[in-house]
Amino acid sequence: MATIEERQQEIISEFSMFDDWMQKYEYIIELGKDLPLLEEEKKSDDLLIKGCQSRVWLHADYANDGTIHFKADSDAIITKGLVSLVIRVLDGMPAKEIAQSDLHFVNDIGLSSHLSPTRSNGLASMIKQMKIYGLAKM
Amino acid sequence: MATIEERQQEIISEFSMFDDWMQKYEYIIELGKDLPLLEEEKKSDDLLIKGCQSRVWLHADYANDGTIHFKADSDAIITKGLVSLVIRVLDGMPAKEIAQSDLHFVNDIGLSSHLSPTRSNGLASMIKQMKIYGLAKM
Amino acid sequence: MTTQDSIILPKAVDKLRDEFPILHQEVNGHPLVYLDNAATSQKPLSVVESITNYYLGYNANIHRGVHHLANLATEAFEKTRKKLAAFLNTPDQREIIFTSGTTDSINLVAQAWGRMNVHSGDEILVSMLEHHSNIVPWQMLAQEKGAVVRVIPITPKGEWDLTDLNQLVNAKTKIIAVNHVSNALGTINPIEILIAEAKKVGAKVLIDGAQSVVHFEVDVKALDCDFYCFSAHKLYGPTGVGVLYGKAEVLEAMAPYRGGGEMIHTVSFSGTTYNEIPHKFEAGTPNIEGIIAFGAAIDFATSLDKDFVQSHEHELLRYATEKLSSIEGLKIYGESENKVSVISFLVDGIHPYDLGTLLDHQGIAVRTGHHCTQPLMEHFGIPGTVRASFAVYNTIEEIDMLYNALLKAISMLK
Amino acid sequence: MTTQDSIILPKAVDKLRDEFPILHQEVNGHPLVYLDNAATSQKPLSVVESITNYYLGYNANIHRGVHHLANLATEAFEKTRKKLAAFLNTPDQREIIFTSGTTDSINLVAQAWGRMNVHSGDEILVSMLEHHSNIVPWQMLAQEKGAVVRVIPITPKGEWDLTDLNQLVNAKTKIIAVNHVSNALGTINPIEILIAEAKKVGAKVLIDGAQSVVHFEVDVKALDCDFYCFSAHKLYGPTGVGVLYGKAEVLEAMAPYRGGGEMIHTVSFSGTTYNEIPHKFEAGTPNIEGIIAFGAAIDFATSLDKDFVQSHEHELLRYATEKLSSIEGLKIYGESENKVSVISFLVDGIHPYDLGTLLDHQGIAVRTGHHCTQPLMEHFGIPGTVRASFAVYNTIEEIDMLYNALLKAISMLK
Ligand SMILES: Cc1ncc(COP(=O)(O)O)c(C=O)c1O
Ligand SMILES: Cc1ncc(COP(=O)(O)O)c(C=O)c1O
Repeated sequence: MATIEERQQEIISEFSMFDDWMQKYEYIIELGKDLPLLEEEKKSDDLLIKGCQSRVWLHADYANDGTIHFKADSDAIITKGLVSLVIRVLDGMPAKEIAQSDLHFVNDIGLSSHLSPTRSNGLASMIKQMKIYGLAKM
Repeated sequence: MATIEERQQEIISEFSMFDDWMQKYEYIIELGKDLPLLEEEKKSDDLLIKGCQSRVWLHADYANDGTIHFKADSDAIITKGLVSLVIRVLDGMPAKEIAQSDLHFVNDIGLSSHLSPTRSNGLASMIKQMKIYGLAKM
Repeated sequence: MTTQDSIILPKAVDKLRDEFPILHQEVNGHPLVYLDNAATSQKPLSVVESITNYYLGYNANIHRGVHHLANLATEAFEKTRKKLAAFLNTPDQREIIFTSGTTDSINLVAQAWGRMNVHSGDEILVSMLEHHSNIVPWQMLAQEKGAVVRVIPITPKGEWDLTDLNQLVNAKTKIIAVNHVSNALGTINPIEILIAEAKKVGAKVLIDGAQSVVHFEVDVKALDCDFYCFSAHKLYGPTGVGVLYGKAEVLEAMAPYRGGGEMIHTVSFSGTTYNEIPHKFEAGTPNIEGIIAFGAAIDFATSLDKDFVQSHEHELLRYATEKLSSIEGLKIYGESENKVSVISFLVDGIHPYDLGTLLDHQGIAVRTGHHCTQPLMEHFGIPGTVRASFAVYNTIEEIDMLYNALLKAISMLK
Repeated sequence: MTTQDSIILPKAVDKLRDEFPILHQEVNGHPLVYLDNAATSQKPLSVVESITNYYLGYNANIHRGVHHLANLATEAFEKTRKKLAAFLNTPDQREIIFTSGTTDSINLVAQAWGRMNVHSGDEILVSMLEHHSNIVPWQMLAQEKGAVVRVIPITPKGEWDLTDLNQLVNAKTKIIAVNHVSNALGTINPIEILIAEAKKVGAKVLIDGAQSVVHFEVDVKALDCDFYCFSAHKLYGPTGVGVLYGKAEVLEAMAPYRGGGEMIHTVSFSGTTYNEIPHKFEAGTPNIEGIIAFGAAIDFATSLDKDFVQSHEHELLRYATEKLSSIEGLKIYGESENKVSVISFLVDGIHPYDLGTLLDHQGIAVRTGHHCTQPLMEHFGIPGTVRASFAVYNTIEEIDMLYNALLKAISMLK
C-alpha cells in the first residue's frame, strides 16, 4: 500500500500536468462533483466542522488494525474536491501516521490558500480534526 | 485708561526688544519672582485651577462699576510670570470686554505653547476661567 | 471639481485612482479589481504620508508633554477631533470620543451607558440587519441585566418592516441601536423614523454608521440621535481608530468605561475623580498615529465633490445591478430603492465560497460569507452571499471584469 | 553585532541612529535630544516602512476574506502573534491577545476576569509605584464589587517594602497587579517574590510590563505569571497596539470582554456562542496596520545585541546619575540598584514645569509632571518630577547636553 508521502507525490505529479489554475480548479471541481462522500442523513451536527466559509462533515471509523477510515463532505464544491484529495491521502492509514502527517501537497499543487490555518475555511479545520482522530488512537 | 488691545501692544513692544528666547524668559521669570500675587493663606482649593503641570490660584473681585479685579498666583515661576502679564492686560477691565478678549499677545511674544488649550498647563485654564468670570457679569 | 468635470466621470476616476497606488497591481496574473470596500477601503497617498510624516518628524506621546514634539503631536491629534466635529456637524468638540473602532464604540455605550440605565425587564431594540458588533454587546448587557433584546423584522426586499413599530418601541424600550446602512445588503435605513419614535418614549438611540459616512453626508444635529459611531478604516483612514459621537449631556452622565491615564482628574488610593469629556472616555495612550492619519482621511473625504461621489456610485450600482441581474440563476439580496453601492448575491446551487475563490483567481476581490450578520443569513436561509461593494475609485470597466469573471466561474461550477 | 563591536559603543550607536531619522532635526535652534523614551520610543525606518508597504501593497480586512490581499494581510497579522509568542517565550500562540495598549489590556483583565472572580470583601493588591492605568481599573472593579484595593508601600529608595508581605498577600487576595518596572522611578521590581507568594494563596498575578520589555528580556513561562501586558509604542512599535499575554486555561475560563465581529462562533437572537481564544477577546476589525508594524518592531528589538543594549543603557544611566548628582540642590527620586535607564529628579525650589520648559528651549525633550503616578508623587510630597529616560539610541554626548542645559535653566530660575 502506498504511504502518505507516496500518495501525496502521486497527486502532485497529477497536478503538474495542468498548465494553469483554471485546469487545476476544473479538476478539483470535478472531483468534488463526482464524489458524494457522505449520505445526507449523516450530515449531523456532531460531525460538522465549521469554518467561517464552508462547512465540512467528517466521519471517522476506527478499524481493529489501528487504521482509520474517513468519509467526508462539504457544502462548497472546491472544498469538497480538496476533501476528496485529503481522504485519498489519509484514508485507511495508521492512526499514528495520520497524526504526524504533513499534508504539504495542498501547498505544492498551488492551492496553499486553502490550507492556511488563518483562513477560516473548513479544509484546514478538517485536517486538524483528522489529526486529532489520529492522536486519539496513537 | 488703556484698552485690552493697547495693553497687549505695550507688552508686545516690550518683548520685541529681546533678541532671543533666553532674554524673554529671563524677563518673565523676573516678573514671576517680583510679584507675590496672592497671599499664602488665600491659596485655597476653591481658587485653584488645576493644569496637569502647574497650578494657578485665581481670585476675582467684582467692582460696582462692572469691572473685575484679579489676583493670581502659580507654583511654577514661568506660569507666574505669564500670569502677571495676563493680569496686567485684564485687571480692572469691564466684564464684557474680558469675556470677549482675545489674548493674542502670548502668541505674539513667541510663547504660544503656553496658551494652547491642548497644553495641560495652568495658564490656558486660567484665561478660560477669567473669561467665565467675565461672562457671569455680562 | 466642478459639476462640469463630474460629467466626464472616467477621467475624474482615473485621476482619483492615482491617489491609490495599491489599486495598480496584478493579482494572480490579472489586474486587481478591488470590490471589498465595505470590509475596508483603500487609503489615499495623503493618509499614508501623514503617518510617515508623523513617525519621521514629530512622534511623541501627547497631552502631558512640555516639549516641542509633544506639542506638535498634541495639536495634530486634537485637530482631528475638530475635523470630525465639523464632519458630523456638531459645534462641540467634546462630543467626539476616539475609540479603536465601531465595535469598541458600541461596547463603550453598552457598558458605560447601558450598565447604568438598563435594568431587568427593560428592552433594547435592534434590527434584523445588524452587524454582530451591534448585536453581541447588547446581548451581553441584556444577559447581565435580565433585559430583553427585541428585533425589527425585515421585508423580502431587505428593508425594515415597521408595521409593528408602536409595539416594538414602547415604554420599556431603553435604547434603540441600529445601523444607518446595512453592510450585508446595502440598504439605507430610515433612522429618522426610529429617532422620532424613540423620543416619544424617552429611549436613547445609537446609530452604527460604519457603512454610511463613506457614501453620504451625516449631520448628527439634524438627526438628533444620542450616539453615532463609525470606523476610520472604512473611510479612507487607518485601522485601529474609531469615533463615538455622543450628546454632551448624555456623555457627561455616563460612568467611565476604561480606567487609566488621561481619563482621570486626580488619582489617590482614598478616591479617584474623573476627567471631563471627552477625555473621561479616552484612557491610556491613544492611537496617536492613527488619529492624526484619520484627520488626513477626513480631509480627503471632504475634498471629494459630493455630487460626483453620489452620481458615480449610483452609476456603478445601477450598471452592476443590471449586468448581474442578467445572469441566469443569480439572485440579488437587498433590493431596496435606497441602497448604497453594495450588491450581495448568490447563484443557484453554487456556494459563495466557491464563487469567491474563482473570482479571486481572476483578480477580483469580493467578500463571501455571512458578513458578520448571521441572524440575517439565517433569516434568508442561506449560508452567506457574495458581496461586491464599490467605492468612488471603482470603474465601469471593473464591473465588466466582475461580470465576465462571474460568467467564467459559474460555467466552471455549474 | 559582536561583543567586539559593542565595546566601540559610539560607533554602534551612530549606526543605530541612522535608523531613526526623527532624531536628526533641530528644535528651537538646537539639535533635538530626545529623552522622553519612557513616554514613547521613536520608531526605526523598518517599522515605518512596514506600514507603508501594507497600505500601498496589501491593505485588506482579515480573517474572513477569500481574496489575495486579505490572505496576505491575515498572514502578516498572524505572524506578529507568532513573533510575540516567541518574544515572551510561550509556545502557545493562543495566549497572545491583541489589544489597543497596556491600559486596554489591564481593563480587559479587570473586567473579563475580575467581574467573575472578585467579590465583596476580596482584596486586590497593587503597589505604590503603579501607573494610573494599573490603579483605576482595579478601583472601578473594587467599587462595583465591594472589594478592597491594598497597596504595597515603598522604601525611601523607591523600592517595594515587602516587610508585611505575609499580611498583604493573604487568603482574601484574588489578584496582584503590579508593574515590572516603575515608569516614574525606573525601579526594576522583584516580581518573582510576589508571584511565588501569590501561588501560596491561589491569587492570580498580572504584570504591567509597559516599561520592561524595551530594556530586558522577559520570559513569561519562567516567571509563571498569569497575565503580562505591554504597549507596542514603547517598544519601537506604533501607537494603538498592545498585548495581553494570559495563560490559556485562565483565558479560556474568562467571560468575553467586548462583543462583536470575530469574537463569536455563532450569533443568533436565540443565543450566541463565543469563539476560541485568542479570538474571543479580539472583537471587531483589529488594528491590522499597527499589528503588522508591531511585528517589524519586534524584529528590530530582537535584532539588537542584548549585551550591547544592557551595557550601553547601563553606561548612560551611570554617567547621567553621576553628572546630575553633582548639581547642587538636585535630588534624584528612585535610587534602587536595580533600575532601568530612567532618572527622575527635582531641583530645590524649582518647579519641574519650569525646568522642562527651559530644557525644551534648548532642544532637550524630557517629561515633567506626575507621570500618571499621582499616589507616588503624593507619597513623596512633590508636584511631580523631571524625568529623563534613555533609549539605546541615546548617546553620552546627549547627557552632556542635558547637563549643560540643566545648569543654564537652573541659573535662570534660581
Ligand atoms: C508602567 C506603565 N503602565 C501602563 C502604562 C500605560 O500604557 P498605555 O498608555 O500605552 O496604555 C504606561 C505608559 O505610560 C506605563 O509606563
Ligand atoms: C454595519 C457595521 N457595523 C459595525 C462594523 C464593525 O466595524 P469594526 O470592525 O471596524 O469595529 C462593521 C464593519 O464590518 C459594519 O459594517
